[in-house]
Amino acid sequence: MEAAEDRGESLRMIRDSAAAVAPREGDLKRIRALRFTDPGFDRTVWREMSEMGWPGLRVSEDKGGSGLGVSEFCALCEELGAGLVPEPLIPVAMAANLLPAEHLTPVLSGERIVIPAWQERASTFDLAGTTELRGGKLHGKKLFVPMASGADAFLVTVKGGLALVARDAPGLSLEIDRTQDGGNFGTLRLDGAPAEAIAGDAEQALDEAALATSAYILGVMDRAFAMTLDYLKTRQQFGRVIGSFQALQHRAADLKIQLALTRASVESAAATLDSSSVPAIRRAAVSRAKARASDAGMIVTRQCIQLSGGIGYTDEYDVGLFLRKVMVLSNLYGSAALHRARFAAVSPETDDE
Amino acid sequence: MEAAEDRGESLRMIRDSAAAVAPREGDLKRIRALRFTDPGFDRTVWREMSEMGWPGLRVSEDKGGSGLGVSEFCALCEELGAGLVPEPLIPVAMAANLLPAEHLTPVLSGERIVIPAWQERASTFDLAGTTELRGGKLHGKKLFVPMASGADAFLVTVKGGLALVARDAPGLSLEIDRTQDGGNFGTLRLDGAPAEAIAGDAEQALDEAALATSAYILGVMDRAFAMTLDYLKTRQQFGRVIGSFQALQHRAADLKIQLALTRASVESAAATLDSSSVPAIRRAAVSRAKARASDAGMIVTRQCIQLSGGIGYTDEYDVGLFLRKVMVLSNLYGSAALHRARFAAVSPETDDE
Amino acid sequence: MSAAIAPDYNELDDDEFRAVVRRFVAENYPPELRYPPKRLHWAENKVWYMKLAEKGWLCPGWPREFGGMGLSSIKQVILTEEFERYGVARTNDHGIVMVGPLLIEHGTEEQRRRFLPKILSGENIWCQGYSEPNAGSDLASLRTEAVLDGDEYVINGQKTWTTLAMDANWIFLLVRTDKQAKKQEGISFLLVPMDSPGISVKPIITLDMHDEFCETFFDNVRVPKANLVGQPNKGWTMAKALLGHERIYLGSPKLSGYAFSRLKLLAERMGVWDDPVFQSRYTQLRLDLTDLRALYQHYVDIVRRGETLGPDVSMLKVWQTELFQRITDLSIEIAGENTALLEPMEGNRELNPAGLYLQARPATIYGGSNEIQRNILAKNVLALPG
Amino acid sequence: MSAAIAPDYNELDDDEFRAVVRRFVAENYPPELRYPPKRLHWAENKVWYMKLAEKGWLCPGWPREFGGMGLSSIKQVILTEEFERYGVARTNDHGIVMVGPLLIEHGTEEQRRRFLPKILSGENIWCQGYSEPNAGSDLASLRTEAVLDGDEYVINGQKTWTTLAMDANWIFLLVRTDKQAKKQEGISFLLVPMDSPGISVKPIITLDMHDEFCETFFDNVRVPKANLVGQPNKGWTMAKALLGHERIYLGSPKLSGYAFSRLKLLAERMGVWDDPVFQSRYTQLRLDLTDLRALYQHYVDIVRRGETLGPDVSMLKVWQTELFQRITDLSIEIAGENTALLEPMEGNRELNPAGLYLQARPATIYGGSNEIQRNILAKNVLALPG
Repeated sequence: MEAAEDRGESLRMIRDSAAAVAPREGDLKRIRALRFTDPGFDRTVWREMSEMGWPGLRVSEDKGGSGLGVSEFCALCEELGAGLVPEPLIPVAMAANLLPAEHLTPVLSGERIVIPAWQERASTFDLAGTTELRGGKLHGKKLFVPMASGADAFLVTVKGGLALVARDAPGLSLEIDRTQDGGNFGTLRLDGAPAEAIAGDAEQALDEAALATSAYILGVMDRAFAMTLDYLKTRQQFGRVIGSFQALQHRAADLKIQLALTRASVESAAATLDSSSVPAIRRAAVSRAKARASDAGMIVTRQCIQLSGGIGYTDEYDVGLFLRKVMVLSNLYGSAALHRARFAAVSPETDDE
Repeated sequence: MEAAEDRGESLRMIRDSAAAVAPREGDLKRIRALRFTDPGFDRTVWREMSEMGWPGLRVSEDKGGSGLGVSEFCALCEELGAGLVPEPLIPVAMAANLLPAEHLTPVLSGERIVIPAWQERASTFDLAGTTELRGGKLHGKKLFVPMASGADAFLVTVKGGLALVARDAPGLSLEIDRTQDGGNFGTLRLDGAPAEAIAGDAEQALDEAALATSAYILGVMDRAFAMTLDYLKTRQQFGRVIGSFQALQHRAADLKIQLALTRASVESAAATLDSSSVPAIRRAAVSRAKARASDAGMIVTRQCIQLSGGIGYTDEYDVGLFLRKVMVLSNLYGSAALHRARFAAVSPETDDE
Repeated sequence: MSAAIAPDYNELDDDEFRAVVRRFVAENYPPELRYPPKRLHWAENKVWYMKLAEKGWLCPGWPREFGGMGLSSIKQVILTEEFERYGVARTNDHGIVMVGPLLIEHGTEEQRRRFLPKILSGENIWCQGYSEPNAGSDLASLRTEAVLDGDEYVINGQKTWTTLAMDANWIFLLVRTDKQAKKQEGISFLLVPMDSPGISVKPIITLDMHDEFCETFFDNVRVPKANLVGQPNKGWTMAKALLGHERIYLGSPKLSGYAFSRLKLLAERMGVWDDPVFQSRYTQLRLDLTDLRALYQHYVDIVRRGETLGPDVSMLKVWQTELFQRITDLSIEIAGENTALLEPMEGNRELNPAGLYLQARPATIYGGSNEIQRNILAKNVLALPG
Repeated sequence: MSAAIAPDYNELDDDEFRAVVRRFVAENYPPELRYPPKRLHWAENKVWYMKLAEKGWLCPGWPREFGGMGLSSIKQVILTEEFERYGVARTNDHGIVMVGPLLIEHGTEEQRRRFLPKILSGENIWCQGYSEPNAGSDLASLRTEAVLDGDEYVINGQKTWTTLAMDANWIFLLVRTDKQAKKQEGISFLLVPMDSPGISVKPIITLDMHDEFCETFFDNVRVPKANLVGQPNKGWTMAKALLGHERIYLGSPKLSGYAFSRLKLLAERMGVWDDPVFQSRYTQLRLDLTDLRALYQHYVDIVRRGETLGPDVSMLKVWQTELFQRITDLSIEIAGENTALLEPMEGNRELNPAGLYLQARPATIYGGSNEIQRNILAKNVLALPG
């Protein structure tokens, strides 16, 4: 019981610290200003986040990190989601989970931004690919690298392990596509770019990134819903506050249920990752949470647009920013459909179910 | 334009004539009294229906029928559905479509009830089976034969054609299961029962039965919805008529849309069967209508229960009879899922779509 | 006969207690009654009821001084979990979960002495007279009235959905004792023997052709004033508090889990197990159930900590009951023509898609319809106006 | 320039007329503008507009005496069908479909002479000033006011969602001219040049980053009394009648059909065509679209017969717009990570799942939100109270 209280306290502290960058009641001016810019986030803010130890939150203390749990990391990501924070914490933390100590210092301090590049086709959550490190040179192609335009280096998954390649390495070309949230995806072409082999397997780190993304989505939908509730309580039509219309009330109630289910799913998955080392159980928990968050995130933010009426369709009104963010994240690190299929595949049914 | 008006008049007449057996405003006492009895319908009423020419509605005039169109038959079945009429018009009309002239007279007059037996497994709309007529004797097994307990004979699909077998033929055994609507299904075991070969192919007749069943479901849901609307307009709670609650109003609006779509689908499919001889187009039209009616029928009658509250869950209140009827019919002559798959298979997409 | 007093199980650690419960259930619960598809009648569950009474396990939540087990919240949850896991049927438990707690809190010493031992012994089986045909979800609009005539109340009116009234020998009743007052304020709580002259009971046949519920009619039924619980006209608050426990119970994943296990069996029987479309929908339902369990656990933890449940627990009821229905929707789709059948398929009561579908219908209606639950969520949780 | 007068096409039989239209479109419509993903600006569709003007085809519904084609209902439907089949973009047509019919019915002789020819020639392009930021679906609560000052109205206020206002040189406006009257009864209809001093226009950037809509501000804008259409304070009825045509237009299967054809291309590109789960959902949407077409046809037949559409036509709008959205839901699911992209995939504007998804959002909001449509259905079709 005392341990549980300590845990609760630790989660509260993490959430509070997030307010420094993403206050729950803050406006979204900074977020709007960064949209569709290059690299789409603010390196000064990134350094502040790094000073608070966030990229290394999950890195063990002997490697210079904070050694906190997945639950803490998810609580933090949820808060960042509520603030639509664009700085690439989830990918960098994934890289930090994988990098050996000698590469970690500048990453944890925020000086060097290393982004993982693991994906070679759309709609996959599978690390298998054809990219190779041969004689110290990388050959291959990676897609959908998040916030790639701000990367100093990429941690590339290759056959048999990983490779670290500098962004300005010869033989590396990077093509940038803007994303709906104002950020970007990179397409990385590797034609003999010199890189350093890194031992390890990205699977667990990828799972954590997927779960952290679910937590981030939870924050996004939570804030979008809060904003929409405020609108329902103030907007008048036909001489009444529109939130007094029963049809809208019931829809709001259904969105609240989606939120509650997502929170239950994400938080219990985080607790599972913190307590179980059984691969199938861990994977099932992650897939379950990402499936729920991806679907519920779309349902909630889409309905927030509808409940906001015409103004919800303007770019000027903030609620659209939340929808666009979920549009970027719902299919990243695996879509709902993909994670449902993975859940079914990895999680054997027991009689207890 | 005149032809269209004539058609409209013919459809109106058919609907009016149905009122003799199933008046739209009539009560359901007769239907309740027949439930769970043997054979589950009334042969006197059946003879009245036959006198009005209903079993032979689709049989050409030279064979003693009325030679009317599929649209007329569907209009009639819709009215019967609205009255939950249990007499087996759809299966007998299917048999009449297939029987040669020499067997038709007693069938059209209502003296002899012939029910088709075509199905050998669950969830199929395929006539292929293993039942055979060898040396004048039938061997095989047929399932889900509707209202079988009232049949005088069965028209059995066999390899290469059909066979007519009397119910009391030696080697025929019939097992009866009660159905939710108060009727019954028969399981027919044929171990060398003597039968007469009938030339023909049941495919078109089966399609018509499926479409007629869709029309019957349309009538069922239409009446259930009308009954529920009345309830919404009279039932009081919290000092208000419950039909004034917006959440219920919106749900009622959605049910009305389901009804309108089903009507559009069924009526246009009937018109297609009356005007087109292209097999793929005819099949696509039938499958489309049955898919819609099966799904919408369940949606509407299920919601009628919910909207009726506690009383909707009692067997005493009529709305449950409508749900039970759709439970019997929605998967008969092919479920929604099965007909959707068939639609996709038979109906090539054109650029116009 | 008088019931046994159980030892204080709070002294066991949770795992030990779980093992004790598991063993007792396995050794004593009639195997043919596991996971019954319908609510059992007294004639069917009496044996098990009496076994619980003999063991002193009938009333886990009652304080030990009144003959209960006095279990902590955590231990009660464990007990329920183990019962549910084994498929133990609900008993005729209105005396246990409603009348007992009511009298312990609001009854007189005399009422406690008179009624509690007979609940513990199985001599008195209670039913609940709350709902009325014209009230529905608006319970407080009830019209059954009790007029004081000397030392007796004279009751006239009608109750409905009185669960297993035909099995009960007592009924606890909400009646209107002041017609002038605002609707919540003229209601009183009465205890009435079912063999009183003027009471008649008529079973309600439900869509699934079961007779679990009844209509109960009161025609000049007389009971002594001593049968009033609490103050006159103050029955509403007590009645609402008694329903409080329902709020988490209605959200328990038990029904959905039961329906889901039957869906699994049916899928095997119908040979759709390898159909990708089925698999996709099946997995979606499975995840809906898994997340329901996680959300339920959240509320169970609140109860375990001894905290009060807020109105947000209505979320559980909505999701649970609608999931239950969605599971049965898929069941009747894959069952094909078998959906038409009145009886279970092939005489196997575990393959009864139509029956289960119909049983799932009232879940969104009773215990406060889901429309009411959504009103509660909108107003009391989301603070929406009006 | 003055527009041509077309021959009387009502004399052709339907199939001949269809062939004539089809040929004209194929020969004259700019191929690069077929099925445009967004509403076109005047600079883009001017060429086509002028081709129609030259042919005398700009105003199919106007009587021939006013320079229209005077087409029968049936012929108008055929024209629309052929335009839609070819993917002809909607022009800046508010003068054609709104102002023209308004003036023909309610305008003075002088107003007709002044305004109609310039619509036919393309000289005047109109936009619509109905919506206001605080009115939304409650249009009649508009607050932009016009106060009579001598022979001029002085207009102050703000309109929103003024489609393509930046392309227009005239605006037709609903304004409040009597603040004391009940809300529908103090509204008047004014015609206002967009170059009037005091008018300013600010584009609204929408979620899909388009600038089709504007906010239009009025700061002491003066127009002569002669620009009032109909009687003062009687504008509401005219405005509602003008919106009448919208009711079937909003239910046209065009948008859903367009989205569905894009879904097909996307499915091929993403390689999900053979996935049974995709196929199942795809076929379901296809049937939803097919049945929408059948229902739409039912209403088109009513129009063809010259009968009046009832309020039940709201069903079309609800089903069409929600189907449109459901199609785009599936699109963004199968698009995987491409759903994140701001621009069309691979520079191919036909592969733009995110853009189409965002474009589908307002469909359930504009033209009377779907909540309003359901209110209409409940009250005016199902006769539910309250």
